[in-house]
Formats: sequence, structure tokens, C-alpha cells
Amino acid sequence: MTWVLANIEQIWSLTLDHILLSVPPILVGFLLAVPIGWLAHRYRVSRGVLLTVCGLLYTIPSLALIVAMPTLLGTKILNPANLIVTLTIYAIALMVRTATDAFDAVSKDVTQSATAVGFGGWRRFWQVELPLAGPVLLAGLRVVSTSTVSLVTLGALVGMSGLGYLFTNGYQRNFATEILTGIVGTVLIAIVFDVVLVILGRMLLPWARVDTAARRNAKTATTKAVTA
Amino acid sequence: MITFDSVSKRFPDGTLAVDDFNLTLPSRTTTVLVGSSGSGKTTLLRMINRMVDPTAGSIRIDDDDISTLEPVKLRRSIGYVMQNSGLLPHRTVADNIATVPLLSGVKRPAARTQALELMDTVGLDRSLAERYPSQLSGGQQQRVGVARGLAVNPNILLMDEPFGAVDPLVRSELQQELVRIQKDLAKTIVFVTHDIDEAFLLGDQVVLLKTGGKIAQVGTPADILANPADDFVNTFVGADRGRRALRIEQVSGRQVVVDGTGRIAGILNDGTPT
Amino acid sequence: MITFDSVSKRFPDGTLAVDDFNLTLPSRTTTVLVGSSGSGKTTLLRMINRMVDPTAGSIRIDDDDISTLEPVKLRRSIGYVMQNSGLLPHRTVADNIATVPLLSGVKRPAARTQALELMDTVGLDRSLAERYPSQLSGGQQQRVGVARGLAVNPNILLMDEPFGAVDPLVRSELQQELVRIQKDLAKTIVFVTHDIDEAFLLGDQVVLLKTGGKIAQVGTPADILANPADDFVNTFVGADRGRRALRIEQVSGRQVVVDGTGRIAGILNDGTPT
Amino acid sequence: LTGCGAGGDPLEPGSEPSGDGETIIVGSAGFAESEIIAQIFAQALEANDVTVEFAGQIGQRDVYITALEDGSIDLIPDYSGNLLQFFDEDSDAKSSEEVFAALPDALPDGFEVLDQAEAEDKDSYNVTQEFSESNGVTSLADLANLDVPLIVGGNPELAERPYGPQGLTEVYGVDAANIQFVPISDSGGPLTTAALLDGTVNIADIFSTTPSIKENNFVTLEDPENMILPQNVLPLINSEKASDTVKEVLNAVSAELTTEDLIELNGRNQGDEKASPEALAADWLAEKDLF
Amino acid sequence: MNAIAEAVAWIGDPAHWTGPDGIPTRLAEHLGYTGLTVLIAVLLAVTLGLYIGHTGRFRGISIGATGALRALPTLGLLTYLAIAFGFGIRLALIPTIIVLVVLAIPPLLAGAYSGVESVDPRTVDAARSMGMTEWQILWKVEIPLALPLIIGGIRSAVLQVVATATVAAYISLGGLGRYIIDALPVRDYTKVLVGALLVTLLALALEGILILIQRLTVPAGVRATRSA
Ligand SMILES: Nc1ncnc2c1ncn2[C@@H]1O[C@H](COP(=O)(O)OP(=O)(O)OP(=O)(O)O)[C@@H](O)[C@H]1O
Ligand SMILES: Nc1ncnc2c1ncn2[C@@H]1O[C@H](COP(=O)(O)OP(=O)(O)OP(=O)(O)O)[C@@H](O)[C@H]1O
Ligand SMILES: [Mg+2]
Ligand SMILES: [Mg+2]
Repeated sequence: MTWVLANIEQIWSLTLDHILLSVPPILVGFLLAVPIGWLAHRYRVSRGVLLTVCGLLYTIPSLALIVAMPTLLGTKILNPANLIVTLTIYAIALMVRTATDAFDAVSKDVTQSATAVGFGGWRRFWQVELPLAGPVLLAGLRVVSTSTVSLVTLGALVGMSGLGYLFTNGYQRNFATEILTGIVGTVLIAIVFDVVLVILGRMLLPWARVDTAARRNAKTATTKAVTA
Repeated sequence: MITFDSVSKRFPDGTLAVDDFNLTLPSRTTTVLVGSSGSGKTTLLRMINRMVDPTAGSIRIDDDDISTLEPVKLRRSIGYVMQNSGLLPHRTVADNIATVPLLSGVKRPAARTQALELMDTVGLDRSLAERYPSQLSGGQQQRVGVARGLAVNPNILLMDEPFGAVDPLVRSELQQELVRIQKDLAKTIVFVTHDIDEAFLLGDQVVLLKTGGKIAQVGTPADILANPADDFVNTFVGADRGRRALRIEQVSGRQVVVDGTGRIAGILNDGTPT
Repeated sequence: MITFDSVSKRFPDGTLAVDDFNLTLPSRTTTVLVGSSGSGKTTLLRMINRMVDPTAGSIRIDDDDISTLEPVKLRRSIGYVMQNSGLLPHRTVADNIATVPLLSGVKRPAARTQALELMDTVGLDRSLAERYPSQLSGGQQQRVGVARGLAVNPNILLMDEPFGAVDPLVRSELQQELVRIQKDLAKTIVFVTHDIDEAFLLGDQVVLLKTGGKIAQVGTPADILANPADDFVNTFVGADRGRRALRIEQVSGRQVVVDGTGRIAGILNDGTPT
Repeated sequence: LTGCGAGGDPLEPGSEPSGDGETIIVGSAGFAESEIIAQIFAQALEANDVTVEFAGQIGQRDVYITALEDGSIDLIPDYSGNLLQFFDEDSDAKSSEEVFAALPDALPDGFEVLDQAEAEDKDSYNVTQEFSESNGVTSLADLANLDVPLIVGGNPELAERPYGPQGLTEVYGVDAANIQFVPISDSGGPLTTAALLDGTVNIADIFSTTPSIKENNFVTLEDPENMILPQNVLPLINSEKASDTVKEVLNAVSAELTTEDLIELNGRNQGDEKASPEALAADWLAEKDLF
Repeated sequence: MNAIAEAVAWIGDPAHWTGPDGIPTRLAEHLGYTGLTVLIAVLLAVTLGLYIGHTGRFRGISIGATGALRALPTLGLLTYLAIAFGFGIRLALIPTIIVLVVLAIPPLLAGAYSGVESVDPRTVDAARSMGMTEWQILWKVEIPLALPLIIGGIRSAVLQVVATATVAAYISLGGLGRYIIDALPVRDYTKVLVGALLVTLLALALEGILILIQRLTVPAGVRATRSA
């Protein structure tokens, strides 16, 4: 504890770096996965291909991918983009399946009836399909957020600042407290992100809390994403 | 008036859902399409608002061939009510009812006022306006569905088994409500069901369909009961199983009407048959 | 004979589902419990095979207080048929029917032979024996459910809205089948439904329930129709909405029976009331 | 200066400019001592109004050289012998002076080293007192005659180094079949020490300034053939960034830095105090009354 | 592409197929860690999952716990266990397996309890009312019907464990991660790629086997439902 207090400034700065490295993959991964998921939902042909590719991406060991990034992207080796792009790829791999399920889970009755009362295609997407996919998308996003925050620690192995530094550094110094601090910090960030997402969800999807079907779908989606 | 003129529909997978269908649905009356599962009822109904386009033949509303009308606009001018209500789960009751007016550019306060009035029309308490569909009972949801269908004050109202999923007591209430509303508003209603009792209760004109949208018989309920066209109709209306073959028995000093299956249908009000 | 003696059931969450219920269900007859949703019908039924234990009072089968019987053994001796059949989706039709005999140690070939016989009894073609439930229609699934309920040759058969989920045509067929089977086998059947028509068709004794398992009226169908105990019963059987208030009209030269809501109920067979 | 182990990056918070001139990105290798020295460099430069960014614990030499080449960092503390060997495997420079003299030619264009410090920290092979006594081993030269299997512990990359297992074979004639290598990714840190103490390995590559050598009475094996080159600490810098001010400051640092300093700093970092590299650097600068 | 060709050539080199650092040895080690982990994790998590699914007890807690487990950074946990409990590198297998088990638990647990929960409650109710004992319900109804999801959980656990078992190398164990961890400090991309390729291939092979098992074990009636 004394060590934590003595080094609080450094821990805080590592925490900030950790957050800055976590947010882009989560956001970008989500934003890219939604349209991809929609394509997979909409067109049978693309579905198999897209889902298989995403499954494959997930089996590549993360460390290898991070190390390969400078060659693939032509970036400098200390560029945080290497880590961010890698984690974005994992986020997409994880999220696309959920996004597909999210659009699949929108009741056909509802989309049909939306068409029947005169929603045009584009409007129907924004005002009906997307919001109704919301609860499942959120469930997937929460899983992605947790796993991304945890994966950012791997950056320490390639010189990226973040709470993972406390692991490598503590390991070299045989200093368990330091490592434990890093673990607790990482879990805390994950929890804070999760709480933020839940609150966002409540604000944006007020109906989802009372809708049992939506809650059930979200629950299934979480399970599926965890076992993906 | 809606006119089907040699209309056929073959789905891309080859199913011939409707085969050379001809019918006129008079204005301001209720036409019920009744038939068992897969007979093409929904397909016929959905051709009227161009959710499905016929592969042959034409459909006219009054004198416009609907294939010349823009689908989205057409749909906004026709009320549509379906089983499981098809309400938007993420919008409140009032917003659901106001969906189409809002889409067509009616201002929010005006649309809202109208939505509340429609809630009265369909017998929904206004206090439910801010609820979400999932917070309503099945029967209430269907009422919202009907209100939404009426929101653009359409001449035509399409109803696809709107009461198919609610329990018998509520169902009977909703049927009565529809009879009442129709008495006031006199829309051109096209109603789909596979319940012959419902068809007989609601239909001014009942259309009995066989597979492929083939018409087995068209007529008023009494016509059909009194002069069933063939065995298919007989079976369908239950005459051959005795459900329609009633007789009168004396129980506890009252005249009880019993059907051919032994079930008691009711009490005879008027002692002497006219 | 099944006797309910001051039976109450309060669920852990505080709901008083059944409040001081007293009734005798005679052997070898069908007693129908009818009432709207939440009136406690299922709870009453499930107390008979100890799926639910009463919080007060006692239930006797013939002269045994069932609370002294081992639940698993008791259940194996009572047939149970429920809505949506509750079949095991991973077992074939024959295996589903033979479930309980197999559990009780009957050898496979014997159980199988018996299962095939039961398929005859309930009117299922033997060729369906190797199918899985998902490969059957809803009506066929319910028949399998009934066959399974009969498999241990129980004295008592509990049926909880067994035909609630099938469409009206099939439903009516299944009802007739049950009437036929009961004529042959004469079990003590306890049948739950919320469809008053079904209750009147099947019940030797009909029990009309209000919320909390309160008995509104007990009697034969004709008793209830002829002398409804109160307004609740009147409403429930449809007398106040006019569904049971029949009158006779002349259409196309035939006598048509019309109910108070204007719906045509059927054709009168016998011109003169007896 | 906030970051510690931060990549030089657009996301790096709190690297506000101070003074004029260009920014120098100071990097460190992936072990604590390098980070402490790098902190000393960085703080010394900052005290002289040079704008500094910090990128700590990048990785091993192969990685940070790449980082220097692609401009991710501009300056890093390095060790003379290994640096020379990295760029010129065949060099026959042996003494500290020879090595330092050979460096400018060996380094690729665009990079230079500034003055080297007296402070030295090199790989060293260590055995326990007991092993030394019972096998009569005090020098690497004794290993060839040993019939005990040699289990060498060290960072994974030692396997690829000329002074690694293959060096033992080539320079000291140890039978390659008699050497087993156990990679331990803690840069000769506490786990390596523990492995040596509990017998998981019997020879461990530990940096010579590591306090645990003294604490555990390990016997550092002599290296009569100078297989392991002298390893004086020196700044390796991108020539473009080597302004006069920068040179002056870093040379002043090197003039003061001793091997004893390194041992002490490492001790405070790894021992009970667990002082951070940042704090240690500040203490050292204050103690030496620099800037 | 060139890099991949080099990696393939590396793999093809017979010299890399013998000795303690040869592909067969590393592969066997990797499979060993994976097998041991999955065995332990299945015993723990599937049992617990079946219990939770059957009784409905501790459901909330276990969902929370799976979330928290997912947030635990593998690298941190690994180094912490290695140091804090003095396993050192001598007993490195213990922390490694613990970490991998922690990783494998969420998908296994989620697969098992959601599998049991996915069984139609009316089916379970019917089974009970026919006179099945609780054990009979579990073995004859719930487990067979939950099998697709249980095996789904195993599949995903195996996949994640195979991909992550590379970290074992970080605390001096073997496995395919050795290629990656050894090559990382010296930026030997070919070898890193070799490690990644072998891991991915192994993952795919195991995935294929498990899909096959899934096919063979899923009750025919359940398959019929799905295709229907
Ligand atoms: N989009 C489609 N593609 C292919 N075949 C279709 C499609 N929609 C309906 N069909 C087929 O067309 C036939 C008529 O279907 P339709 O939905 O109109 O029947 P229905 O009378 O409404 O039946 P139900 O009472 O079950 O609603 C059926 O055989 C159905 O399978
Ligand atoms: N396990 C339970 N826990 C708490 N309340 C229950 C439980 N089961 C039933 N109830 C409540 O007990 C009351 C009677 O339920 P029951 O299922 O017996 O009614 P029912 O007459 O069968 O209704 P339905 O026609 O809808 O099947 C209802 O208010 C119901 O919500
Ligand atoms: Mg239809
Ligand atoms: Mg019930």
C-alpha cells in the first residue's frame, strides 16, 4: 500500500495511457463491426465468409499480431497504432458475430410491420433496426470492452505504456505488490467502462429494461460472445 | 372498392401462393378472407399495400392500378394491423400510434393529440400512453395496433389475424370492439383469419379460400351456412362434424341448444321458432 | 376419487394462488376446472401429483393422504398431459411414450410394444414411431402427449390445457378423440382449460373458478347454463354478451340459429323444439 | 515529465514543451537499470531546457536499435561491448578503450556515441558458492573439464549471443551437448537468482551490477579470454539530436557515473525500498550536485 | 507474403523437427498444457455450470464472476502467481495452468449454465411430473439437450487456451509460445510468425475435431429441431 501511495502519480499516468489505448479499439471495433454485422445479417452469401474470417482472426496469438504490425502497416515499432490496430482486429472479430445476431434478433414481425406502415429502407434501418438491435449490440460491446482493457496489458511486452508495465517491471523486480496493483487497476478500468456502457445503454435504450424479449436477447448475446 | 383482376403470385422459390384470383371488395364493408394455413390469405392481403407484388394480374383501388403508385406512399395511406401487433418495442404507446403521421411530417404535438383521441376510440385508457408495448397485455397491444392502423384515417384497413394470439375472452371483447368501431367509421376492412366463427361474426362478405388462393365460396355468413357450396365448405364451417347441426333439448325447465358433438351451445331465448 | 380438503397454497413470493379449496372429484369421470388466467387452475392440478405442495389442508386419493406418498412414485402412477406436450425433443415418439415404463424398469421390447399400441389408441399412425417430436405437427405432438400420459395405465389423468396451442380445426378433432378414449377407458380425468366451450364439451362435472381458486359454481354443463349462480358465471359462459342467448332466424328457407352478438351459430336440425 | 515506460506517441499525455529547440525522445531497454540511467539522462537534459519525451522499457537491443533507426526514439543508454558486437561481430577489440575506439566506425551513419562512463555492467556467469567449491570452478575456463551437465539460465536472447552457450563452446571448449539452456525472461533478475539458488539452473547469466550477486555470495566466473566484452555505459544518440548542449550535459553525467552507483541504484530499485527509476535518477543527480 | 513463405520454409526445414526446441516437442508441450487446462477447467466449470443451470442458484453471482474473470489480465495474473507464491520457474507449470484455467472458465461456465437454461422449462417440468428424479432430469434431459452449448463452450475454451498458452513461455516453460517469446526480443519475425502459424493451425485442427464431436453427440431430435 505504501508503495502504491508513493508511486500514485506513475500509476495514474499508466492508467491514463491504458485508457487511451483501450478506447480507440473499442470504439473503432464497434463502429466497423456494426455495418459488417449488418451485411452478414442481410446477405446469406457474405455471412459465412465474414463469420469464418472473424473466427480465424481470433485464433492468431495476440502477441504475434502486435509484433507483425509494423511490417504490415509500415508503422514505427513504438507506434501505439500497432497495439490499437491489433486490438481493433480482435474487437471486430468478437463483435461482428454479435452484431449479426443483434440484427437477426430484431423481430421480423416488427420490421415487416414497419415496412407495412410506410418506412422507407434507410429510415427503417436508422429508426427501427438499429435501435432494436441496440440491446444485443450493447451486450456484445460490454464483452469487447472488458476483453480489450485486459488485452492492452500485453502492450508492455512491446514497450507500450499502460498498466501492463507494472507486470513486466514487477516481474523483473520480484515485486508482487506492483503486479497486483496492475491487476486491480486493469479490473477497475474494465468495471468503470462497463458501468459507463450500462448507463449509456439505460439512457439510449430506456425501453430495453422493460422489454423481456430484449433482455433475453441481450443475455443470450452475452453468453454467445463469452463462448464465441 | 378493391378489385383483384386475375391476380397470381409465384414466390421466387417456386411456390404458387395465389393462382388467378378474382374478387371485388366493396367499399365501407368488411371482407373476411378465411382458410387454413398456407391458403394464401396473407399473400392476398399484402398485395393490397404492395408488400408483395403480384406476378400476374392487376389490383385496383377505386380506379387506380396500384402498380402505378409509389409503395411507401401507398402504405402510409392504408392501415395495417397484424398478429402480434408488430408494434415498435422501443417507442411508447403514443409514439407507436403516431408513427405514420410523424413519418408523413405531422408535427409532434398534433400527432400526439390525435394519438390520445385514437386511444379513446379503441378503448384504451390514456394513462397507458407513456408505456412501452412490452408493458401492456396482449389484448391492449392489439388495441394499440388497431389505433395505429387508424391513425392516418385511412379508407382501407388491412387486418391479418389481428386477434389470433390473445386468449378467447379478450378475443371476443376485441371482436365486439371492432364491430362497434366499424359501425362508427365504416372503413373498407380486409380481415384475415382462420377462425370460421370470427369470420362469421365480423364479415359482411366472407371469402372461403382453399390452397393457392382458390375461392371455395363467397357470400354472407348466412348464405354460406345455409347453402354450403361443397364438402370442403361443409367441413370447414363444421357442419359435417355436427358443430353447426344444432338441436334443442329441455334441461331444468329451459330450452338448451345442443350441437351434433354433444356440446351445449346456449339457451334458446325465443321459445318458438319463427 | 380425489378429495380436496380446505386446501390453500401461498407461493413463497406471497401470492395466494388457492384459498381454502374444497372439492370431491368422483372416480371415472371427467372434472373440468375452468377459469380465466391466474385463477389457480394449474396450481390445483399440480397439487394432485405433488408438483406443488399445499401450504394448508390435505388432498386424498381414494383414502391415502398424498402428503404421505413419495412424490416420484406418486407421479409415475399418474398421467400428466400439458400444453405444448412437454415431449423430450431428443427422443423418438415411441421412446417418449415409453418414458415412464422405462423409468419404472419395464424392459425395452415390452415398453415398445405397448407404446405402439398406445399410438393406435390415440389415433397416431405407427409409422410415426421413429420420428422426433419436432417432425410432427402440433396436433400429433399432443396425441403423443396423451399417449404418454396413458402409458402407465394410470387411474388418474391430469390434463393442463392440453389442446390450448393447436388450431381450432385440430383442436376440435382432439376433443372428439378424448371423448372417445374416455368412453373406452373411463379414467378419472382432471382437465384444465380456460375455454368454456371445451369445458362444456368434455366435463361431466365443470368447476368454474374465480381468482384464488374460489369456486364460482360446480355442476354439469347444463346445470350451469340453465341456472348460472351469479353474474360472474353469466359473464364467463357468455350469457351476458349474448353468445349463449340464441334465437332462430329464417335464411334461404332454412332455420339458422343466431346468437345475441349477431353471429350465426348453426343450422337447426329439428324444426320443432322438444 | 510524467510518462514512465510510455511509447513516444501522439497519445502520450503530459509531454509539454519546455525551452526551445527540438524534442529528444529518450528510450530505455527493457530492464530496470537501463530505465534508471535513461531517467538520469532525461532529467539532466530537462534541467538544461531540452524538451524531453520518455519511452521506457522498449525491449532488447534488436528492438531499440530498430526504434532508433525508425525515429521512435533519439537517445538511449547502451553498453559499449554489446553495442559493438551487435554491429560488428568480427571486431577483435578487447579492452574498454579499444571497444570505445572501434564504435564510431561500427555504428551506422547517423548515430554516434558520446563519452563513456566509468560505470560498467556486463553479463556475467555466476555459480553458487557451493557449486564452485564442490566442482572447483572459478573461471569459465574450468567448465570444459566438468562432467556435471551445465544448466545455463538467462534471458531468452542469450541463446543467440556470441557470449552465450555457443561462446562457451567456441571460446572455452565446453561440449555443446553438455549445455542446456533455460530461458528466463527477467533479465537476470530475482527469478534467475531463485533458479540458481534452488538448483533449477547451475550457471546463471546475471548482470554484474545486480545486488543479488553479493547478497547470495555467488561466485562470478572469471573470463580470461575476454569473451564478454567490457560494457561501459554510454549514450547512443541520433546525430541530428546531438547538439552541443546535449553533448555537454550527457558527458557531464557520464563523467560521474560509477559501477558502485549502478549497484546502489539497482539495490534501491529491486530491494525493499522499491524506489522508482524516476526518483532514483533525481536522487542521483542531487547527490552528484549536477544541474 | 514473403514472410509467410519464409515461415513455411522454416517449418519445412527437417532440422526444426528434432530436439528439445523442435516442432514436435513444442507441439506436444503445447497440447499438454492445453489438455491439462481444459481437463481441470471442464471438471470445475462444467460441473458448476450444470449445478447453476439446474438449480438456478448463484446465477447472478456466477455471471458477475465470469465477467470479472474475463477482465483479469493473463500476463498480470501469470507474473503475480509466479512471484507471490514462490512458484519460481521451477514450478512454473502451476501458475501457468491456473492462469489458463481462469481463462477457460468463463466460456465453459457460460456454455454449461446457458445450455441447461436453454432447455425448455416445460420439458423439464414435464420430465419431473412424469416422475423423474432430479438426477434423472439432469442426465436424461438437461445434459443431452444442453450438449450443443456445452460443447460450444468447450470449443471456445480450447481455442482461447491454445492461443494463450503461448504465455507459458514467458515464465520459462515450453510450448509453441517459446518460438514467439524467444524471437520477440531479437525481432526474429520469421520465428514469431512460425509460432503464430503453428498456434493458429493447431487451433483450427482442434476446432475441426470438436465440431466433429459436436456433430456426433448432438441428439438427432435436437438437430431436427434446428434444421426445422
Ligand atoms: N416469402 C415467401 N417465399 C416463399 N413462399 C412463401 C412466402 N410467403 C408465403 N409463401 C408460401 O405461400 C403460401 C401462402 O402463404 P400465406 O402466408 O399467404 O398463407 P396464409 O393463408 O396467410 O397462412 P397462415 O394462416 O399460416 O398465415 C404458403 O405455401 C407459404 O409457404
Ligand atoms: N411458482 C409460482 N410462484 C409464484 N406465484 C405463482 C407461481 N405459480 C403460479 N403463481 C401465481 O398463482 C396464481 C395462480 O396461478 P396458476 O398458474 O395456477 O393459474 P392458472 O389458472 O393455471 O392460469 P393460466 O390459465 O394462465 O394457466 C397466479 O397469480 C400466478 O401468478
Ligand atoms: Mg398468414
Ligand atoms: Mg395454467
